[in-house]
Amino acid sequence: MFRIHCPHCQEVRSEEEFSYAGEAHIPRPADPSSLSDAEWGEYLHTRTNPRGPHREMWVHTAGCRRYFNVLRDTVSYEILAVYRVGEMPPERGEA
Amino acid sequence: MRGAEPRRMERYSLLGLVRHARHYHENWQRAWRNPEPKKSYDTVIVGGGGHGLATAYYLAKVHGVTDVAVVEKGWLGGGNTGRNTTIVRSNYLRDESSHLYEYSLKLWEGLSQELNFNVMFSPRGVLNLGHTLQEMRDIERRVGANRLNGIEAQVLDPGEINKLVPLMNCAPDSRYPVLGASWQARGGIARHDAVAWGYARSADAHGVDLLQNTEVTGIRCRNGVATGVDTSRGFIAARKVACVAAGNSGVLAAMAGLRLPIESRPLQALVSEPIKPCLDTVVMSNAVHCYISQADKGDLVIGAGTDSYNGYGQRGSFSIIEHTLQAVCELFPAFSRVRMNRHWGGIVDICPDACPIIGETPVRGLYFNCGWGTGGFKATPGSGYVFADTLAHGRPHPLAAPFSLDRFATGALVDEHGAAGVAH
Amino acid sequence: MSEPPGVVCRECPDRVFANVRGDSGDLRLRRAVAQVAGLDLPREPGTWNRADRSRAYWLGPDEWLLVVEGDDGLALEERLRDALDGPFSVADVTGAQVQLELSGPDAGKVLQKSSPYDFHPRKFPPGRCAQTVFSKTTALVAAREDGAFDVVFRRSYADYLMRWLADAAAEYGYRLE
Amino acid sequence: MGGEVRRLAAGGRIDRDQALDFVFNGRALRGFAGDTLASALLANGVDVVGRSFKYGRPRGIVGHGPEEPNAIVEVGTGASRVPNLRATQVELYNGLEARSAGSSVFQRAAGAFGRLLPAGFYYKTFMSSPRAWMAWERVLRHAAGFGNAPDAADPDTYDRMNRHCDVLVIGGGPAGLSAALEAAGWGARVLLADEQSEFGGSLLAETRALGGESAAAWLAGVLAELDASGNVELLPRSMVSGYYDHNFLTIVERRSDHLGPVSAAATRERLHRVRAEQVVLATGAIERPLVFANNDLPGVMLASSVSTYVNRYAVAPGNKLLLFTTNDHGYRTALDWHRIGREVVAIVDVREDPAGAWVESAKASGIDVIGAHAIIEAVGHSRVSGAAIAPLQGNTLVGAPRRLACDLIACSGGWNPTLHLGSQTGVKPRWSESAIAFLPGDLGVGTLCAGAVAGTPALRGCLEQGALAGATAASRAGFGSGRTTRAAPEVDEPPEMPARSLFLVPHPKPVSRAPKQFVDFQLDVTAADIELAAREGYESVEHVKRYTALGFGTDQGKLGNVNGVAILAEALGKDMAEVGTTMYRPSYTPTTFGAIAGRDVGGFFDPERHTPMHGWHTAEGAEWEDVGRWKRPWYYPRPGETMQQAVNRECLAARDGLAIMDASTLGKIDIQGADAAEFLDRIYTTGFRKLGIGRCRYGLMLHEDGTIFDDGVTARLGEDRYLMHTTTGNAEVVFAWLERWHQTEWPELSVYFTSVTDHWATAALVGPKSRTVLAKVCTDIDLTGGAFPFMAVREGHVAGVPARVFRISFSGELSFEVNVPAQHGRAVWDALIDAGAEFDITPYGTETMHVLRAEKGFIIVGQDTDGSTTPADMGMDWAVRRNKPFGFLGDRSLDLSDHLREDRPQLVGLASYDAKTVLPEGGQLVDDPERQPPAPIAGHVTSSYYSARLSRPIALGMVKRGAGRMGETVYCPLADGRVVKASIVDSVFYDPKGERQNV
Repeated sequence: MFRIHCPHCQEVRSEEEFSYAGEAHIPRPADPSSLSDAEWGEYLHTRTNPRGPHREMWVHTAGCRRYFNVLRDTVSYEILAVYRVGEMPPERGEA
Repeated sequence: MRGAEPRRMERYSLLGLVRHARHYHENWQRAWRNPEPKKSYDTVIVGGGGHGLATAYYLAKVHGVTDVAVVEKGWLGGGNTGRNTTIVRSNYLRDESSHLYEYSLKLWEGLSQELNFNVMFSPRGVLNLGHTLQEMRDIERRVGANRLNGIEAQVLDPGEINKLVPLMNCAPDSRYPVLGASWQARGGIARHDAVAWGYARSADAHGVDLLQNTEVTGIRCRNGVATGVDTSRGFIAARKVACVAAGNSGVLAAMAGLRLPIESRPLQALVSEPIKPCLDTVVMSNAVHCYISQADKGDLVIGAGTDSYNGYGQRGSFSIIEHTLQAVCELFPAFSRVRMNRHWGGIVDICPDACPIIGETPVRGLYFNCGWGTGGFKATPGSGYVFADTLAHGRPHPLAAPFSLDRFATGALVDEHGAAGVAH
Repeated sequence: MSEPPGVVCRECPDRVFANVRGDSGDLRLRRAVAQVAGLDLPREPGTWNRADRSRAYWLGPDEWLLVVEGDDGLALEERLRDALDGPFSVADVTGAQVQLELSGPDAGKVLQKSSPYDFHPRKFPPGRCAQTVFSKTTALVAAREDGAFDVVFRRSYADYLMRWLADAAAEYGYRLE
Repeated sequence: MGGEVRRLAAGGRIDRDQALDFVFNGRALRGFAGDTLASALLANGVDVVGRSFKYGRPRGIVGHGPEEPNAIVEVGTGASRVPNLRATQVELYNGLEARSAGSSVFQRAAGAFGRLLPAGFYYKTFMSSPRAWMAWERVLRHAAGFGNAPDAADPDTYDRMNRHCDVLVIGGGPAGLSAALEAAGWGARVLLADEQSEFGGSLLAETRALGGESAAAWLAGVLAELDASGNVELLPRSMVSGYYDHNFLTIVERRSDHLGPVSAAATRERLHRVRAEQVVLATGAIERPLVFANNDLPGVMLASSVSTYVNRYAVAPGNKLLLFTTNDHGYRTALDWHRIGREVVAIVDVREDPAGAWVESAKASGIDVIGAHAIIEAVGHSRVSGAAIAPLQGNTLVGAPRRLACDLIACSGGWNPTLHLGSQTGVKPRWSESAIAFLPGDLGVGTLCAGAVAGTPALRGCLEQGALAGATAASRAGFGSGRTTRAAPEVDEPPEMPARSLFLVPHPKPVSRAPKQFVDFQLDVTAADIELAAREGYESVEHVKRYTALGFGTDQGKLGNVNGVAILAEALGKDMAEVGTTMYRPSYTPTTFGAIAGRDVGGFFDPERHTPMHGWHTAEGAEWEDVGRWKRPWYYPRPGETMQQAVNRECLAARDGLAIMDASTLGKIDIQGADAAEFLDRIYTTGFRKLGIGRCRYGLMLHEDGTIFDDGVTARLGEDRYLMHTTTGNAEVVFAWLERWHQTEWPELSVYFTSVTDHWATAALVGPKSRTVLAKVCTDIDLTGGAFPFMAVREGHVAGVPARVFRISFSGELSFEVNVPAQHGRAVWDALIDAGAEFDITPYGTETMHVLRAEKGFIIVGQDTDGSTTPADMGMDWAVRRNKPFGFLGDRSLDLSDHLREDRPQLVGLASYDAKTVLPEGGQLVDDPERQPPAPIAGHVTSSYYSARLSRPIALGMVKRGAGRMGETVYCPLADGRVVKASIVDSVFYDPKGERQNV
């Protein structure tokens, strides 16, 4: 039962208010038609799925409805950083 | 491809129990050896859960490949094998999956005899409830497909369901009334630990080395070919490396420089205190989000959902438990006063189409059998069988072929979200 | 019953609601709202402002709920649209909302039964508002100067939530006005 | 046996003025307020409280709290029955009815065949044939289980409360109380929870003075102070059941069970969902029993439990006490026993040369202290009548046993800290050789441990450590300096002689042949079972747990686990730390399902969403369909009508006259901004750039993998404003989808979304008469076909209310969808009903909607499609514009090789040959009905109805290569063996040119 600091509401809120939105920093290819089936399949389906720090997106569903990024340890569940869409995580924990 | 000398496996029977009782049970044979790792094996199986042990067993038994090690970082059956809710069924929607799961179910039906280890497979029947008109269409479709695939199945109406499960709330005015169900009489439950132990004992007897407390720390490859694994007990060379480590597939893949279409998530389950028999079948409901059976010991065994996020913590969010028990109390109002003894989590590897990945990877000699999501237990025998065949012949077993990794490039996904359901 | 109820719930039917979206740094937007509704859009997350007959609740970094008493929803939308200039969005959402006022010594307990948000006066003093989980749906809750709470939720959930509140408050004594 | 034969004449915390009558196993008995069921049973001389699980052996009360393994009872009857309660935790009330948990004939018989039933026996037999197990299982199942589940719906209610605090103190014993005092003193919001009916923990049975006053007086003073503090909440009868991530904990408060059966208005239990900045674990410790032969005989108890019964409940559970101890702490029980004037047969101390203050006190009281000895076997039939003791050196017996007569054996094998909650967070306990105990591991900065749970044995130490933990926790939460502000009260505590460890008392016979030495009482796990498991290769502690069931009981091994681990370690030649413990899982003690479900059952299980016209539909007698959370009218049967008759009538009204449907549930999203068109172009397969203001267009939305996600009509309301319609079930998903792509991928696009689903009430007026009728209540819109063409939208007033009217149609008929703000929805609906009365306006529901759209071949996403369907499969290439500058979501996936496969299922119409049989929805189709399974599947029926307008059944289906198979025959095998023959036809059955909607 996570407690997540919403960078937009600037408050720590309970997990029930949020939804997980998958791995972060998977930009949509600029020109999908130039990709092979394999490359496109990789974009669609392949995920890093690390054991340890994971860069992921969450959305504050029941609150401000904003998406944002979280750096979270997938073993300890500790939240190492919260940062906005378009930003990169702080250096530590970058795998 | 010969491993350790096969040994005579002591035959378990009632008579044996009597004989051993005379000696105060002091002379039972070890269920398996605790060998030192050899420097190399023909095949190294990473993961000593049900699927890995079954793979080893069928490799040795069916294909004569006994120079095999099963490398397990903890104890045999300690992952999802020992954490699931033990439901066994084969009533999937798509041809590809129903063939695979039905093959598995057939193996279940003779497994105790095959292994001479009582896995307590109890075909007490599985109900999948429908609560909306669309669910009933889907049930009709799935049951029809099952029949055409030779899998006996039926659609039941609420009256018939109530006869099978008298404590279930089938009132038409409940929030999501039970409109009907699919019924697979041959489905049921089994004793999860026994499956791992039974396979382990027989695999060991065939000469397979079971290496517990041996953690794989690296997968070595040369020129795109797998050569062995680094472990906490040193390097073990292998001609083929087969990863069957649900919950850790992504981590293992990364060791070989691969990424998979898999996300690992916590899946929770819970049991009640043991109570006298009051539920004789397995009941599953997607819409109300509950699946429940009663173990032989009397505990209600209840599956909860997966968490929405990735996690390797073997624990999940309490909200999931809350929703699950709301569903249980809604479907079984009499269970409201029963008490939860324990809840726990496993880590499931989830594929985008809720179907497994079985086969060789772009690294030659490196095979994966993973992505069984929330429903791998039922597939244990079948999964081991087809994977062993795939490993032995270096080409996919026909039942495994649709589940190769390249389907994520071609788009040939085997969408089983409906039949796989919330979790099972 | 001589005992005063622990929770009093009052429906506030005479309100119109507009959802306003735009860049909170955009002066044109702020001026337009000030001109039409007579108040400043709150820029501080989780706060609300009020003027004579209107209130503005912060919903998100670029989103507000404007509530005006005794107005016409469509007319309010039109006036805002006329006053606004630049990238923005304004929509009459009067039909979508139900507003309640929860008061009484045990009002906070009923909120706490309904939501994982912390409504303790230390964390949620007058002037604060929060959109949060409320029972099995969501609501906007605001703390008022008089110790009562404004609660705004979607109309389609009204039947469910009114029953929920009455049930949650029953042990404290509940009155619906 | 008459009355309370074992109740002491004075003392205890019971209220002797309040006698309570209760019934146990049919016997009428009496106790006092303040008793637990266990203390009252002991007071009444009830020795045997149940039979053991596997061997059916008689069992008595061992403990006094949540550790009790034997006294498992069923309380209440019928729907109010509660199975599997521990008598030690059941507060006595007048009229309480309890029964021992059932033990079957089978179990009693099993006692005789015990030798045949070693650990794991069931894995080795019952498998002569695949059917054998099913037969055996039936027998074994009935032997298993303790109590019975209630047989009807729970009459009680449960509730849930979310709580936030700076410091949560778990455990109201000396350490916890001290922690709460300090934390509260610094101004922190404190929550103090204790599982018992009274705060005080061990102080409730404490005989020593604290700071010069009695323990009871000190306790009363502290509680008064906490109560008076404005920022402390006290939760008695509140068991902290789970400790989850980020300091989220669950507490189950028992609110009415101690009052007996009460009115349904009272909440039986409340689950507190607590978010704590800091947690202080002051959960104490549970005494460790000693494992010796026949140690399960009634009359063998924990020493601390004997003391508790004596001091707190004024019950002496026997006459002649033999104390068996490994440590000084146990001596207190002998002294307590001596104090009440009963005989202490001896103290059997396993230590070499017991000495020190405690030994001296015992000797001074005339108690015989026998050092370097152990009780190797309890003697007796249904109760202890004596014990065999033998001299012990290390772990070896060094002399002949001798018998001592006694009727009570109190055991103290040391203490097991109650570290379950800490372990639940995933932190492994660590073995401490000096404490001879597992202690909590490193729990991180949000958690502190104080008192016995941290291995602190002395009372003064617990008080001091508690205070420091309270101050530290407050400081970490932002309150105060972290220093304690008051001194702990003085306690007279002489120094103790070190304890020694003994986990399995040796017996002259080897473990395998000795009388049973029980480790886990509840599941009848013996030392021999553990050794057997190890011998057979089940060496991991988890294997042993699973093979023998050690710790699997409802007490989760609170008594047995550590001894079990030690016995395993010995068998494997490993040390304790290497073997480790199994993981403890929530719940600390079992938690009622209902308490976790809370009020979210029955009418609150899942919200029902209602449209503004809901009341009207109800009054009209609508049958309902659940669509997402919405309740939608399914059809409106008139008296005596079948569903088919009602639907036929509704369909014909829509085709030939006038019908009306509540379409308010459709998702509606208001989209504004200069880049709204560009955004829509990227989201939809369809193009929106060139859509004229006031016009509507059908849109198809795909997932990135190319499968169909949603569809609906989008209207252009202004230069930069659109209104998107989504399907009812997908409204919120689509809304989040739009935000996701805008916020995360295309923030540069100037566009905003507002959900207006709830704002608009929608009435679809359908049928040839709709224009005429609408004109009666809408005078400011020119409704003629020329001025207001098909697929257009106009604003005006309907029944005096500002309205948007769409000329869109999901029925294929002339149709106007009237949208008004929801607060006016009902009034406008009523006005339309009134206006239509002259044409017999007919309300219709979702079933008729489905028939009408199927006649037109319109699809329903999620019914005619599934998670694998692409636009091409649906023959909807017409809705896909492949040449947009940016492309659209899912575009690339349409070219994946599998999506171009020729044998994919494609949407077709299906007509049964006999023109009578309605194909079953979901029915499978084959090309060769004679083929035995496994037979290749040609496709399946997705939608199927009887069309009243066409006087024959119609159906849609997905058939492999279907588009190229027009006129061919497929077969639908039915469950009853019949086969329906159908031909593949065009999917549009009615008005293929669309002339009716376009008038």
